[in-house]
Order: sequence, then C-alpha cells, then structure tokens
Amino acid sequence: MTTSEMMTLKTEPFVLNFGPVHPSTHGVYRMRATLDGEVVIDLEPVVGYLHRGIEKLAEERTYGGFIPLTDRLDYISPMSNNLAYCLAVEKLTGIKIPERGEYLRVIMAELQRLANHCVAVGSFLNDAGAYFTPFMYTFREREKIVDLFDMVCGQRLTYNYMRIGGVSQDIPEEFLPALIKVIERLTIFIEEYETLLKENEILLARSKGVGILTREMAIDCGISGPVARASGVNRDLRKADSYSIYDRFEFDVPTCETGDCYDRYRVRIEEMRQSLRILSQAVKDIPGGPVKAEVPHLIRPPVGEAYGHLEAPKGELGFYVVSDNSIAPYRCHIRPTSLINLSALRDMVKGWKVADLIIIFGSIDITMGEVDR
Amino acid sequence: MKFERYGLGILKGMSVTIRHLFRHPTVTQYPEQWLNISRRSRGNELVWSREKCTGCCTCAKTCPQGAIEIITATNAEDNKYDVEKYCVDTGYCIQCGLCVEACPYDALFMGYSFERAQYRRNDLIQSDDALLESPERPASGYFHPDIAEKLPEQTLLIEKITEKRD
Amino acid sequence: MTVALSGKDIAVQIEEKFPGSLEDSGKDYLLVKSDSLPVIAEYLKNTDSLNFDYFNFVTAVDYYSYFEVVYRLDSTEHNHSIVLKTRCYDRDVPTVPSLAGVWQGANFQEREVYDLMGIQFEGHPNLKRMFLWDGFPGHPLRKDWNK
Amino acid sequence: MTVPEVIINNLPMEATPPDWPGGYWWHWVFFSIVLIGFMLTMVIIAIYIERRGMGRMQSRLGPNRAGPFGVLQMIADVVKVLLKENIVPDKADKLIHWLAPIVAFVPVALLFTVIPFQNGALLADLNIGILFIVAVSSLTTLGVFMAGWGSSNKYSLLGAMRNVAAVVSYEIPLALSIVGTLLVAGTMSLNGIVLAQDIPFILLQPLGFLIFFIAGCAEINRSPFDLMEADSEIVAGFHTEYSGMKFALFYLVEYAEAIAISAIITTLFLGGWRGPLLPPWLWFIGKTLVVFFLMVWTRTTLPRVRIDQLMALAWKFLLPLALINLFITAIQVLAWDDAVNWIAVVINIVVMGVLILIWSKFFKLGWGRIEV
Repeated sequence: MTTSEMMTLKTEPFVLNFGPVHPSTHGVYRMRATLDGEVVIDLEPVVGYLHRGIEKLAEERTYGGFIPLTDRLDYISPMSNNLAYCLAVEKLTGIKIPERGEYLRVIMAELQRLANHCVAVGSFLNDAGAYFTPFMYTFREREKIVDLFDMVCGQRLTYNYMRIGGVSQDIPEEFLPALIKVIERLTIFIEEYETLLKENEILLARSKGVGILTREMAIDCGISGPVARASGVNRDLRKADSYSIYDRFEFDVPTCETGDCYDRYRVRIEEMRQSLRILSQAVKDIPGGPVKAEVPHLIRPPVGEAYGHLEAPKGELGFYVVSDNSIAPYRCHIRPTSLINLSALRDMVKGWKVADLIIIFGSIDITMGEVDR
Repeated sequence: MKFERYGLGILKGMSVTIRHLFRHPTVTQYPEQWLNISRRSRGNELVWSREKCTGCCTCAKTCPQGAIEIITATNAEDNKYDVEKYCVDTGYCIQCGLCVEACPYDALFMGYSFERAQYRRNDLIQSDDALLESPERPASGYFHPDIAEKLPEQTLLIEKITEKRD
Repeated sequence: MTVALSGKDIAVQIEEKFPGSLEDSGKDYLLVKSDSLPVIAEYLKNTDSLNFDYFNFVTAVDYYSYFEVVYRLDSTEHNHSIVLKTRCYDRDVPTVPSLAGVWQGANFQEREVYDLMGIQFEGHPNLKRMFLWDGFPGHPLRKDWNK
Repeated sequence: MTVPEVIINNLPMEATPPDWPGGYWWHWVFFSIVLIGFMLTMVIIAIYIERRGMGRMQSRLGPNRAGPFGVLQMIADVVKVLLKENIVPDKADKLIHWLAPIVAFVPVALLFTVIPFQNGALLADLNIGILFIVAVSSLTTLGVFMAGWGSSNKYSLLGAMRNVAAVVSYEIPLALSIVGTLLVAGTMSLNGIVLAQDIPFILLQPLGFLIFFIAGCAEINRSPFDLMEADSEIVAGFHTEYSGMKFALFYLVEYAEAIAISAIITTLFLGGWRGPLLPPWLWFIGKTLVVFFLMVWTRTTLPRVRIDQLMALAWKFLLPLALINLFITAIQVLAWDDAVNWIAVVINIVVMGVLILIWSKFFKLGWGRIEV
C-alpha cells in the first residue's frame, strides 16, 4: 500500500433519503441520494405519493365536468391547466371563442404566470437559506394577484374559471382598475426585489455555475419552460406555436446561456417583467361583447384526437384528448412538464454537494400534483 | 466565483430589509378584524330554494362528484314533480359551482359563509330544510349578479395602503 | 407556428429509405410497425432536414382489440412536429421497443406507460413501476381493469 | 487554616473591588445568581427581539397574542417545550444522547463569568480573561458532536460534522482578531480592556471587529453560516432527534451563545459599559442588544453559504486579513507610545478598505463540482 493509498481515508458512500416529508421537496417527493460525505454520487427520484389517477377519472367525467379536476394538476397555476384542457377540446370540436373571452384568457394566464413565478422565486431563495424573507415578500405580492382571481371566480386555489368555448363569467367592473394598480405595484416590487438579491454575493456564490444543464441535455430530455430557456433553448410556445391571440401582443422571450441556477432565477424574473408588459397591453385594448361561445352543457365531439398545448409557467403543458363521439373523453393524457423536467435532475446534481442538491432541485420548480397526476 | 462587488450587494440587500422594518405589516388579525370576501365566493355549502326548484335534476347530472341526491314524486294534477328529498353530501362536494351554473331555474346558490366546519362526518350530509337560505347561511353572488350587488365590496389588498408607496 | 408535418410526405421519404416498415400514414400521423420503430426514430432524429431532437411525450390508448402507443416528436430547429404511432395486438404481454436509448426524455414517460397501461418496453434501462408500488395488481388505465 | 482561606490567599485575582461588602464567598454567590438571571432574561429578550424583529422585517407582525405585544410568548414556548414528551431514538447511544445538551450548555454559561457589567462588576476578574473565553468557547462543539453522533441519524451526523469542521477553522481567525485589541489595550483582562478604550476599539480596529463578528457568527452557526441546523437541507442538523427538555437546552445554548458573542463584542470593541448619561450596566445591555439585532438583521436577509465556501472564507479570507491586521497594529503600538489616537483610526480604516479590495479581487470562494 503506497503512502498515498494509506493517506486516503477508506470512506464508503451511504444512502440518504430526502424523504417524502422534507422541508424543501416542494410536496410529497422522495430522492434516494447516495452520498460520499457531502458529495452526491447518485440520485434516484421516487414519485407516486400523490398519484390520484386523474387520467382514469377523466374517462368517467363529461367534457365540462373534467375542468374542475384540471385545477388539481399543477395546483400552483390552475388557470393554465384549465386553459390547456379547453384548448385541446376546442381544437377537437372547432369552437370559435369570442374576442373578449380570448382577452380574458390571456389576462388570466399571464396573471397566473406572475403568481407561479412569485412562488418559484420565493421558494428558490428559501432553499438557499434566506430565512423566509424573500418568500414573504413574493407571497405578499402573490396575495394581490390571488385577490383578483377570487374577485372573478370566487375561489383562491381551484379557480375552475375557463369553460370550453370561452370563460365562465365576465369580470366585474371593479376588476380592471384594480388590475392596473396591481400591474404598477408589481413593477415597483420587482425593482425592489432585484436590489435585495441581484448582486447578493452569497446568492451569486451559491447559485452561479451550480447545477449546469447544457443545451443538448435540455433538448434531449425534452425539458421545457424557464429551465430550458435558461440553458439557451429559445422555445416559448407563445411564440413558437402561438395559440389563442398571443400573436397580437409584442413581448420578447428571455433566454440565458450557461443554464445554471442563477440563470434560471434570472429567466423567471425577466419573464415576470414580460408578463407585466403583456398585461398592460391586454388591459388597454380589451373589447366588449360576450365572453363564452354558445356551447351546450353536454358536448359530443366527433370521433378523433387532438393535442392542445400551451406555455404554462413551468413549461409546455399539453392535453392529448381522444374522443369516440360520446359525452366523456375516451382517453385524456396530460403531458407532465414537471415529471419531464425531473428527468435531467440526476445528471445536473452528480458531483455537487448536499446544499447544492437542494438548491438545484428548488431551481427546477416542480409541483407534485403535475408529476404524479 | 469571485467575491466581486466587495460586499456591496449584501449591504444593498440589507438596506431593503431594514426599510421593511418601518413599513406597515400586511397582516390582518383574523378573529378581531374581518376581511370582506369576494362577492362571488364559492363557500363550502349549497343554498337551495324550495319554491324555484322543479326537480329537473340537471344539477345532479352535472355534478362531477355525484354529491347531489334528489328524490321526486310525480304530481298528476298540475303535472309537476314534487321534490321529496334534496340532499347534498358536502363531504363529496368540491365547490366547483357547475351545478349552480347548470340550474335552468336559478334555484341553487353557492354558500357565502366560510366558517361552517362540522365536527361529525354525517353532519356534512345536509338535506331539505337545512339547505334553505337563512341569516347564518347567506347565498353568494356566484352566477347571480343581482345577489352580488347587495353583498359588501370585497376588500382588496391592493387598495389597503399597507406599505408606503415608494 | 409549429408546422405539423403531414404523414403522407414523411411516409414517402421513409418508404424509400426503409421499405416495408410503415403500416399506414394518416393526415398528420405515421403508423409504424413496432419492430422497425427504433430504426425510424434514429433516422428521424439524425437527418438534418427533419432533425426531430425534442421528444415531446409518449402515451398509450387501449382500443380493446389493440394498444396504440402514440409518440409526438418536435424539432426545436425547424419548429415542426410529427406524431408516430405503433400498435401491439397482443393483450397480455404487449411489447414495444424502447426509445429511451434515442431520447433520454423518454425514460420516465415509458416507465409511466408501462406502470399504468402495462406495455413492456424492451431495452429500457430500468423498467419499473413509476407511480404505483410494485405489488399493485394489474394496470389501472386499461379499459378492462376492474375497480 | 480552613480550606476557603487557602483558596482566598493565593488566588491570582487582584483584590475584589473595594466597595463590594462581604468577602469572596458572598461575592461569588451574588454574582452567580446575577449571571444565571442575566443569561435567562437576556435569552428571553433575545428570542423576543428575533421573532418580532424578523416578523416586522418580513412585513408581518410576529407574536402578539400571548401577553401585551406578545411578551409572554417566550415563556409560553418554554413551558410548552418543557412539557413535551422526551423522545429518544431506540438505536441512539443513550448516555451520549442524554449528556450532549449539558456538555453544550456548561461552556456557554462559563463565558458570562468574565464579562464585566460595570467597572469591576464581574464574577472573576481574571487577568487572562480573553484566553479563558477563547478556550471555553470551543468546548460547545464537543457537545454538538456528541448530539450528532448520539442520535444515530444521518442528518444529525452531517450537521455535527459540519459544525466540527466550521468551529475548528474559525477558531484561529477568532483568536487572532482579538489579539489586535490586546496589543492596543496592553492587558488581557476584560475589565482592563474596557478601561483602555478611550476611543472605542471598533474605530481603532475596524478589520478586527469585522473578522471577529464573522468568525463569531460562524462559530455559533448564526446568520449566513447556519449550516449546522440548515433546516432546508439537513432538516434540523444535530438537534433533529431532540425533543422536550433537551431540545429546550439546545435552543437555550443557541441564543445564550449569540448573547455571549455579542456581549464579548461590546466589551472588546464597543467600549463595554462606558457611556455618558445612563447607568453603566444599562449601556452594556443596550450595546449587546444592538449587536444581537445586527445578527438578526443578517439572518433575515442573507442566504446560507455552502460548507466548502465556509471553509474557504475562513482559511483564505479571514486568516490572512487577521494576520496583516495584527502586523499593522503591532507596528502602530511600537511607533507611538499611546496607540489609542485618531491618526491610528484613520490609518486602520484605510487599511481595511484596501485589504478588502485586494482580497476580494483574487479570492475564489470554494470549488465547484467534483468529478464523480
């Protein structure tokens, strides 16, 4: 045994469960990490703790009756789930949506993106250890957005606001003035939030160059959303495959190059600014008129299949609906953005420390409702 | 990673937190101070009006959870249904409001109150007279614009000047 | 706009490259024989004109007489998409070659289809149940799965 | 001669202060009661400041239900924790698990004995006060490691290992930054240092203050260095498996250590009890709470540092700066016979600025990914 062998301590890796109940697994999610000291050697995600079989339930619900269930998928941004399902069924049945309904859908989807990024950025800092302060600030601003949703559809979490053919109800008249105030307040808030954290040395030290996701790996794993755009994949469905009336608004798609945790944080902050731009344009030229097309309660789409997808705050959320001309969908598959974004976690984390594992996982921003369905 | 900016970033961040020390907290003391909830709030109970209800069971059909159970008897003279039993299992109900939306005779309302927790599971099953509108079970303005007018204005956090406009 | 490539002209290209590998090609989908799936997937991914490098999703539909496995592929470069379908008629051990080797994105989703629909993917690195526990009887998303 | 006289006659202490009535034993009993009382009330006040201060900084209220303005909340917490069931994991090493909180608590209590409240008002006016502090303050890590090992839980083992690594590497900058003040004050007894502070040493030794504050925070795992019980990573670090009375003791240790370090900072750098109008001991308590609030402030704002960055900060940043600061103070003490003057203050502040600029130019915080 040479001296160098003697010198190296005989260490053997041990398996540590970042178990279903853990302060920063964002829901019931387990990671079996094999650690050598502090360094992560291997990581195996274990999912299924929140599996409710929504795809099986969809086969027993009418097309309209399934909408409340889509709220329970990604419960941080239910509006986008409703919208994705309605887009798929409208592509199947070919229903035209009135102008005002389209504008309301865009306003709600962008407000939901702001609310989701508030949660994502807040909890990312929380995993980095800033003891709940950024989390409290972002949740105070998210409260203002959720107040608007509450005014429009009566619930704070399960909105059930979109309907096939438009939106369930028109907005009350005090909605738009409040929305304009929220937009002003949020632009001020983002500037203030930036001074808190943009050049914070410790955050830079903890997240710059950590958990790098290369562009090829992102495309190969089918990653979408802010995580992919942080790695340089310039793919935003609002521009690439623009659905509803997104082609009328001009906004740009923020992307970064290195794809580390700091870039994902920056992309989300920039996306919040772009959403505010879209909202201010939508508020200016929202037309009058009906909000919902004439659609019977029980629709019977023609035999066939359709895949409707949109740029949800977490990535590309799609519904693949197969219909056999009965009142219930024959098969309804949901493209799980969070589950697919997790497939690259193992390669992003190998070689990093336990503290980085938590912050890399936090920067991907997943919700378990969408992973397990 | 260099320790660039020599700690100025940290000091700027600290200045933000200290400024918050002298601002109003955005907090309401719940049992003492009440917030007005949204006029279209979907409370956790249904409110049913016996006069308007014709027993057509549209609400029972559209309910995705099958929480509404209706038993009707045919009334030969003025060929109408008499609703003998109208029971809602609020344990199953997910407050989606599809029934209120589907009811053609506006006989169904969502509940407006939210402090209606029960201690025993079978208290969740409410039927007939327990469902009627009453002072502690007001009806919400969800899909009923006329009721929404009469309800108090919702307190919005954006209106409450909680922190100084900077 | 993402151009959904029509199955017809892609079928012509693939037919002259791999004769006899296609069963049929609809308006926007391509029905492929299951044993020639990996070869076609490799071809679709690597040719420059098509360059389907983005694996969107995979799912399976149970039509009682056969299982239909649906793949949707996108290209980030040309911004066009294609839907591949394969059918397996054997109901008790339906097998389809796995594409986890071609795209890493397929790994988790194929495990999920195996778990809920019961379709075996040969060549999958670690084909285990994704959501349900290992001792779970049967595959719930099948139409004939009794409650 | 009875035993007590033997002890009294050859005690290394200078004479007890003249105006104190009664002999040595009465002084000892009075001051131990005062210290225990002081520590417990200061911990209660510290927890109150932390929870209310952090609340207000996070635009929420903080506890305000129990008692007026939530003052009795801490007592309610203490009673609750004492009544909680005392769970011991079955595979735990029973004796070590049970002993760990005590071994962690006793050194912290010892720290208070040498801190002067008023001129001469301290339990033991040791003329080697500083050496005593540095020696005793490194004992708590023994208790922490016993807790980590005793509770046979992977998370607490990780937490304990981190604590040992951090304390070992922050002991040296901590000690070196104090030596600067000793040179200027000329004596090691804390009472003497406070008397020597015509200009508060924070102006005379700005770099020393900075290094001591950072090393102190790392030693008691507070603010940006709270890796030992990093709740978002390793659940609650070394005291994951503790509940009931033992958890209360660890909670007490954490806050008592924070108060002890801020008390030491006030005596060494902010001129202890010296202040114009108010009674001296009130000055002392006020300054301690201000320094403690500084710790609460950093804890609210800053994210956590990673373990290898913590080490790199100690060895590559604080240690060299402490040595250079010591070197410059030594030259000043040699050059002027009375080193406590305003020219030295200006020089030292300029030196601090220059050193920080140079060091942060080419200093690399930790290394990233290890090829696995």
